[in-house]
Amino acid sequence: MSELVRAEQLTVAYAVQDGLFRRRIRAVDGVELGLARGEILGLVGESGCGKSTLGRAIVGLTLPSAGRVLLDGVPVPRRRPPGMRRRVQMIYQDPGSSLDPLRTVAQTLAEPLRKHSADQVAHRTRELLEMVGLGEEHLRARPRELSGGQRQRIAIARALAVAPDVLVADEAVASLDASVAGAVLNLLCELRERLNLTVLFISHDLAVVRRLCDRVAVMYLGRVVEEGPAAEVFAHPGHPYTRVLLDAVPSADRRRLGARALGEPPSPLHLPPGCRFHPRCPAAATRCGTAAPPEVRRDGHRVACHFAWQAQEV
Amino acid sequence: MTAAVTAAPRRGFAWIRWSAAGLLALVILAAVLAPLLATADPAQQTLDQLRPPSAAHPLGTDALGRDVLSRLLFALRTDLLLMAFAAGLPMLVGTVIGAVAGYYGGLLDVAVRWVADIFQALPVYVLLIAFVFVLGPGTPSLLVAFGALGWVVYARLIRTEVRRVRERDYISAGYLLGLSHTAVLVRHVLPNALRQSLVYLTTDMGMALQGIAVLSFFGLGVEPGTPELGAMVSEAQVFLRSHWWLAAFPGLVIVILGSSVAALGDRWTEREEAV
Amino acid sequence: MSAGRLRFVAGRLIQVVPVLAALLLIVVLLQQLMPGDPGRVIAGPRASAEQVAQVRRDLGLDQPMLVQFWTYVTHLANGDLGRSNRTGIPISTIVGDRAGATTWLLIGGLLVSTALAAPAALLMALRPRSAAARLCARSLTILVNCPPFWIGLMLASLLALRTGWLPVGGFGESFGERLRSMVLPSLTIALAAMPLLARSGAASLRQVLVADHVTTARSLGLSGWPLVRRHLLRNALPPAVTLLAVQAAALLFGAVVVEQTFGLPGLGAEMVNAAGQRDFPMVQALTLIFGTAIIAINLLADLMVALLDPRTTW
Amino acid sequence: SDSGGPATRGGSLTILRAADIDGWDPDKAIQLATFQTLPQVMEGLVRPSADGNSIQPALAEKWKLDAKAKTITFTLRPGLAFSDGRPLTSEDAAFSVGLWRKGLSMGSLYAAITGTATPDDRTLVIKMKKASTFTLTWLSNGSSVIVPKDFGGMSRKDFFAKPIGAGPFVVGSYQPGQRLVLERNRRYYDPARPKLDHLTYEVVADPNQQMLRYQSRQADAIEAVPLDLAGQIPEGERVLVHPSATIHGIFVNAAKQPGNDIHFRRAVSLAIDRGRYTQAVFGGLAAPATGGLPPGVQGSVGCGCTYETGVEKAKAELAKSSYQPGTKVELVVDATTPSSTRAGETAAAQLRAIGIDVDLQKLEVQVLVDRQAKGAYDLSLGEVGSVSPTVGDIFGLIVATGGLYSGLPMKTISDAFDRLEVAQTDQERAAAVRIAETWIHDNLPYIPTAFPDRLFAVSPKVKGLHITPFLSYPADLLQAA
Amino acid sequence: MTLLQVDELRVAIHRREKALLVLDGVSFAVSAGQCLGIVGESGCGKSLTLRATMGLLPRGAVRTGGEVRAGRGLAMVFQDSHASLDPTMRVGSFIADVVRRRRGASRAAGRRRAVELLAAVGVPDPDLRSRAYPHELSGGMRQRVAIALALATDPGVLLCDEPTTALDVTLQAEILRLLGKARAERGLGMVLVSHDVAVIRQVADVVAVMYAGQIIEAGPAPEVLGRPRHPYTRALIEAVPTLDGPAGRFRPIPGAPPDPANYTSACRFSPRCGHREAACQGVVPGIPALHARHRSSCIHEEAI
Ligand SMILES: Nc1ncnc2c1ncn2[C@@H]1O[C@H](COP(=O)(O)OP(=O)(O)OP(=O)(O)O)[C@@H](O)[C@H]1O
Ligand SMILES: Nc1ncnc2c1ncn2[C@@H]1O[C@H](COP(=O)(O)OP(=O)(O)OP(=O)(O)O)[C@@H](O)[C@H]1O
Ligand SMILES: [Mg+2]
Ligand SMILES: [Mg+2]
Repeated sequence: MSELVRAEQLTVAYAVQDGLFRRRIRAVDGVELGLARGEILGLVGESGCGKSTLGRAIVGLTLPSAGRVLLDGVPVPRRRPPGMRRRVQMIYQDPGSSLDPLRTVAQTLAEPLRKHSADQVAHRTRELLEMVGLGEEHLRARPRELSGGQRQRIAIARALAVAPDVLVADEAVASLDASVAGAVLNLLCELRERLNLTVLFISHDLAVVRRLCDRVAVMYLGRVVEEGPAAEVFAHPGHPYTRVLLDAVPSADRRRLGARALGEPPSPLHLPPGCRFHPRCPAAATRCGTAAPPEVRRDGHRVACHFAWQAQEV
Repeated sequence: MTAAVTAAPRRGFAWIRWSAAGLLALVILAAVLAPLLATADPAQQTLDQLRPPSAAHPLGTDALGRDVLSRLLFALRTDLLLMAFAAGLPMLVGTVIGAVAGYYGGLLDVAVRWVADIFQALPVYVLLIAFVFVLGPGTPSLLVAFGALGWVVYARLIRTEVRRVRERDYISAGYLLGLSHTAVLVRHVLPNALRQSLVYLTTDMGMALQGIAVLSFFGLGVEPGTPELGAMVSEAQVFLRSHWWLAAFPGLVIVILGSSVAALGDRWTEREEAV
Repeated sequence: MSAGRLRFVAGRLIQVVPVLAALLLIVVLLQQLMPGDPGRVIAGPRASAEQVAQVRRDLGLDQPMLVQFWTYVTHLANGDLGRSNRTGIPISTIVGDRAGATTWLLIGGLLVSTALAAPAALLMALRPRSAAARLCARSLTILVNCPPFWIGLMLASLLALRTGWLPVGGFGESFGERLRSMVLPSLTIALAAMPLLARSGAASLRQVLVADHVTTARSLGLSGWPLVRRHLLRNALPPAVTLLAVQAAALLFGAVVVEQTFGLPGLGAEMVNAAGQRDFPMVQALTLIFGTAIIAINLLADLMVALLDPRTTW
Repeated sequence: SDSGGPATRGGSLTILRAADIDGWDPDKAIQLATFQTLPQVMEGLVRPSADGNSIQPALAEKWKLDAKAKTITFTLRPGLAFSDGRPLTSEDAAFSVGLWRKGLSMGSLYAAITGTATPDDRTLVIKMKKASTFTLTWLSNGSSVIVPKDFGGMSRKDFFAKPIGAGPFVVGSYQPGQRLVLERNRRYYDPARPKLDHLTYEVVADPNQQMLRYQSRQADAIEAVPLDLAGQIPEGERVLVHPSATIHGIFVNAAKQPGNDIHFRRAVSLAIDRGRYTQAVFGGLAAPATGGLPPGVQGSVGCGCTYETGVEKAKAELAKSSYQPGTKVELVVDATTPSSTRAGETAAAQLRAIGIDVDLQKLEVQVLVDRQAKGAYDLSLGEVGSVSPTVGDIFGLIVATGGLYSGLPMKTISDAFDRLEVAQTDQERAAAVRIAETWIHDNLPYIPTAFPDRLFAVSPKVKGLHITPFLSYPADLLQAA
Repeated sequence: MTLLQVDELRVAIHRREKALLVLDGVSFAVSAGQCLGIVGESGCGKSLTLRATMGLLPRGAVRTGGEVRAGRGLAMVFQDSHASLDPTMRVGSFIADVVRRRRGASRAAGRRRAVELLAAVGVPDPDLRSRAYPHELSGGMRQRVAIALALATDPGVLLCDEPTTALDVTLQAEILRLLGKARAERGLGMVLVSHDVAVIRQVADVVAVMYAGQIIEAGPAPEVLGRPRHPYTRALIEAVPTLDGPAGRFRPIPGAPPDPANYTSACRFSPRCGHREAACQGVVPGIPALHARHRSSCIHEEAI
């Protein structure tokens, strides 16, 4: 299967203030990730682990400090020309800030179509609205007159206006009500089928990811620690971190809450040696504190752990 | 408490705002129609000096026997223009500088921030006086002084706003849709970053009017003979006790003009707060 | 003190250097730009061109600008502000003589404007919808647009002259007389300056009042003076301090006008006089003094804010 | 006011003035206040009479002008002393004369003096290159002040920071730009003077503030009130100085286009309707100019010619001149007073009426003077006034400033000045003045427009005020009722 | 023992010179050690209910009726811990202040108690952290401090407004565990507001489902969430995906909740309801979450 987008040893560093000094932290650190055409890949992980940074690097909003992004196997230049930018679009978390508050829906949707004639624009605008399940009556509305779900639909329509190959959805439904979120997610599924879209779906809601995605990648402190088919990962998580995440999700069956206190993730300024997860890992051994974990693969499922699939429930 | 009780005061003072807008419209209209409305040539000197208001001269005549009403009407033109330029010029300069610095960031931004910090720390008002003294009285120096010193506030406001707006997702969305950075700045960032400085502009215009009046008070205002409100007040000062109307009417117009522009700004701010 | 705050204090202190340098440069440039010949001012209208040239040489005005700048700075470093062109009296003497009136005026103005603004701000912050508050706000809009010299003129001719209660101008000799002669000027300067103070005061107070942490504190049973002192004032103080600094700067400008209208022998009036008479060293020195005063006020305010607000960082 | 009434002693008065003295160094004197005040502390050899028409004894009790020997011999009063008690001798006087002559600014006015001799302690002989009567009169002027020899051992700067003299008053306290308090000099030669114990001058620049203070009786008099304010002063408290020693006119730069063309200057002169101008600008408190020298100075005889007015004639003259219609002609006025601005506007309106494209500009006084001195102007509106009781004073100024900054050759006037200086009779003087007047009328180095009056506001409390046409007054005669 | 009883709470807000009744007869009770969970879509009035109970209504909102009876004190934990802590105060001093206010304790005792409380809510290095400013703490840490602050008043009932919505799953689990522990150890009553059915299911004993300013279904948690008797509750449960639920499409509730301006006395859910019929247009009041009995305001209650 040929990959449409691929992040190759992608690293993104930020300069941050550490006391009186400035230091660089690697928010994304040598990530290797590929998306095949037409698939939805879920990206999960704790807050601050670098999900958004990775997403923004893939669409080209953040410049990588090392590594590269490939589109159709071709590396993209650091500064992407407009045509290449259009191929990868993004959907954002905050519906309140994803639309220009001064522009009507019609103006927002017409913006990417500026090269077309007026007739074409009108036609295409209506088509897009219909595609995201909204009616023409919304054309003259401004963002503040729309609900969160409606805004998110408009944002999706705007992204679709340039007929992209890839969508990166960064917590696209996190701030929506479960019910409204469901509708937007249904729309995403539909569009994927209709337009054969490729979607990188960033979320911290594991339940949603399980339902929506074909494959899942789990990030921890700038690294992908586990990646594989969604069903596989949820059924047989290979990395202790994944298991901890799954345990923490409130579930209908268990009135018991997830196993143990995890504590705070370490600051990216003071990364632990060896496996980055080992200070919090319930199954850590001495080796974990000294050596970086190897990547263990098992039919399309990879795990970066010294004890992949070995550490039993603790 | 019922809705009516809490709602009442709101309606009670709406008339002030409307009258402010109405007055402003009236003032602008009067300025535009000055040549038609004026009953006399505002520059025509006669020996009918310092006459009290009468049918022929509704607001009397000044020390050179000129018709005060006609001068007042023409002064509105001068002052509206001066106000617009004295506040608009700094806004233009400040907006461009602030927007570019805020959006592109980098060294330029650092430089602008330093310069702005320095300007901010300098005694603007004192320098304003010093500047006009240096450049000599007259409209061009007024505008240069206001422009040279006033841009900083706008640059700061715009820079902060641009940096805030820049973080908004629709900005990066615009970029991803293929717009160039300049296009994004002009089409999306600026329109959304202008509000604060527009509100400030309304205050600034009043302050410019005051500044001009004060400089006139020191004899540093517009070219002599030009009908201008501040100059009219300052010329009439010496007659205050015997011919109070000479200073009163232009003074009143200054207050009305400044307040009604500012009231519009207040309206914006209040609407903002109400959200 | 935290690293962020230390950085702020250090940065802010360092920043004063270029600001002062810029001020000095402007002050020296001012003289270069000013029309009118200091040589002529000193030599008098009957002097011949050669005599004027001689005076210029004596004053070092024929030197290159950088040399003049350096001379000025070195003299300044020795506390020498030069002598007045017109009277030959050392400027420091004149400044010492006149600083009194200005100081009185500023203190009086600050006190009166605070006294006037505080109730207005409280009213507008606590009962923003009341008729009184609205009336107050509108009156402030009108007041802020009244030319200050006009206010002064009105106060002097309507209040002082009619009643004879207060002197219409001048700066009395004894303490009591001075106090009396300060009433009207302070009131004028305060009236002109207080609308801004009242408005921004109300705005920042309103912000603090509705701040969530105040609600929290109240929900936890804190009330009365402890609530006001520990939570309201602490948070309202930083903006208030900044505001007062801005106010002091505005008052300094007002002083120039008010001293002139009330015939107060202060620095502002001297500045106008000196400028009108082309007394260059005097104008330079006064610009420098006003500038330094404002820079110092702002610096103090910023440092105080840093002390009050732990979040301050460079 | 009147000098009658019971002679009172003691008391104090407060007088307001718009500008402070230019310091105590007589060579720096520009402001009227300086000429008025300096001799109150450092009295000169002679002083003007109260009506300003002659000179009177001061430190010198008598003098003799020897036309042949070209000397003036002064005899000092016996027992003179400076206010610090040091005796005042002819040596001090001789030192002072030397000081005046060396003055950068005023030195030219003492140019006739070649040297001094002090045969004894009370005799000072001033030697001249010609028998100058002007010089004698000029010595009554406020800048001819007597100071201790070698400044009593101090530097010039230090001495003039705290001056010592033999005048009726001593400096009680002086805050430059604010207040000058004069106190009775207990060592003054005339024990009957001064009448006052204290005389306070307050500097108040703003005319409104002046009026307010006067009306609230915080002050007893205002020196030289702007004429605009006449209406604000109660009828009985206005003291008009009429005629005054001031001339108000349009100064022309005759060294460049278009002022270098006599037709242009004539056109300007013809354009000014002097009757209307005085009415508009001074509210009638002025006389239309009838000559180039003010009437209020001793020896002024008028022109005998007329300064005509006529729009048509003016236009005809303008047509004859090299002035190109549409060319901007700059008219500069003093920025700081509304009345000078108003005068500018009136003049500009009248000049525009004949087709001169006037561009009115405001400048601060000092910049104006600088531009004039450098010849960087077209037209300028201004006033000059005499400071001593002789027409030669203005003559001197006209010569020194090249015809009030016109740049024209001053040969004729200079010669007339020389004749005036040595003239011994009134006829000779009148003849010299008439030569100058005629030359000014014909050549128009400047265009005289008005002889403005001067106005003092004087409360009934003030007695014994006699103002000369050149606005000085003997402060030692002032009384407080 | 009933620690908190709220009867017929009514709250109006003023919008464009009109008063809108956004809470309409909300009643509930909480007894010691019990947790009442309130779920509902955004904007249905959950936060207002808690704020009205605390007496901390925002500007523009007015309580127009109802009664609140609290046995021991009430304390509240807000959703946004960043905004709810005083930025200019060290967290320890804030807690100590509250302690001293409550108990009249000495300064030192207040401090000690603050450190104890921080330790109790699982803040590592409580001594050190008590001297930190809020902005120096992470989100999870701040939420713990907020809870410690609430516990400092020694309340009978803790009102928690979406205390975990801003947090990660792992942190959410810890905070919920912490709240459970506090409840068990201190016999605290608790009201927990959330729009996440799963969270409520996990911790609540009694559940109240809110819709458009009314409680429309209430009862013991397993019953309400296991066998819902209101179409809205059922739809809500189905709309929220769970880890172990069926895969496939999401099932959102069609339509949107009404704006307070359009609240009627009829069943407010009926426009979105699959079981709608003419009878739904009759007056349907909200029901109280007072008893352990399972009740629903739906007229088809039994049929569903
Ligand atoms: N502009 C920036 N400057 C400096 N550091 C940054 C910046 N943006 C993010 N970071 C840091 O990079 C790391 C990763 O941030 P990122 O936003 O990618 O995380 P995330 O996984 O998306 O988290 P969340 O779930 O909270 O959105 C964090 O430690 C964050 O503090
Ligand atoms: N300060 C306010 N001014 C005006 N309307 C308000 C205010 N606070 C809340 N409302 C309105 O009251 C209703 C209930 O709001 P509330 O905050 O209680 O909802 P919620 O259930 O907590 O929602 P969410 O899940 O989004 O927090 C909403 O319709 C809201 O628009
Ligand atoms: Mg993110
Ligand atoms: Mg809420």
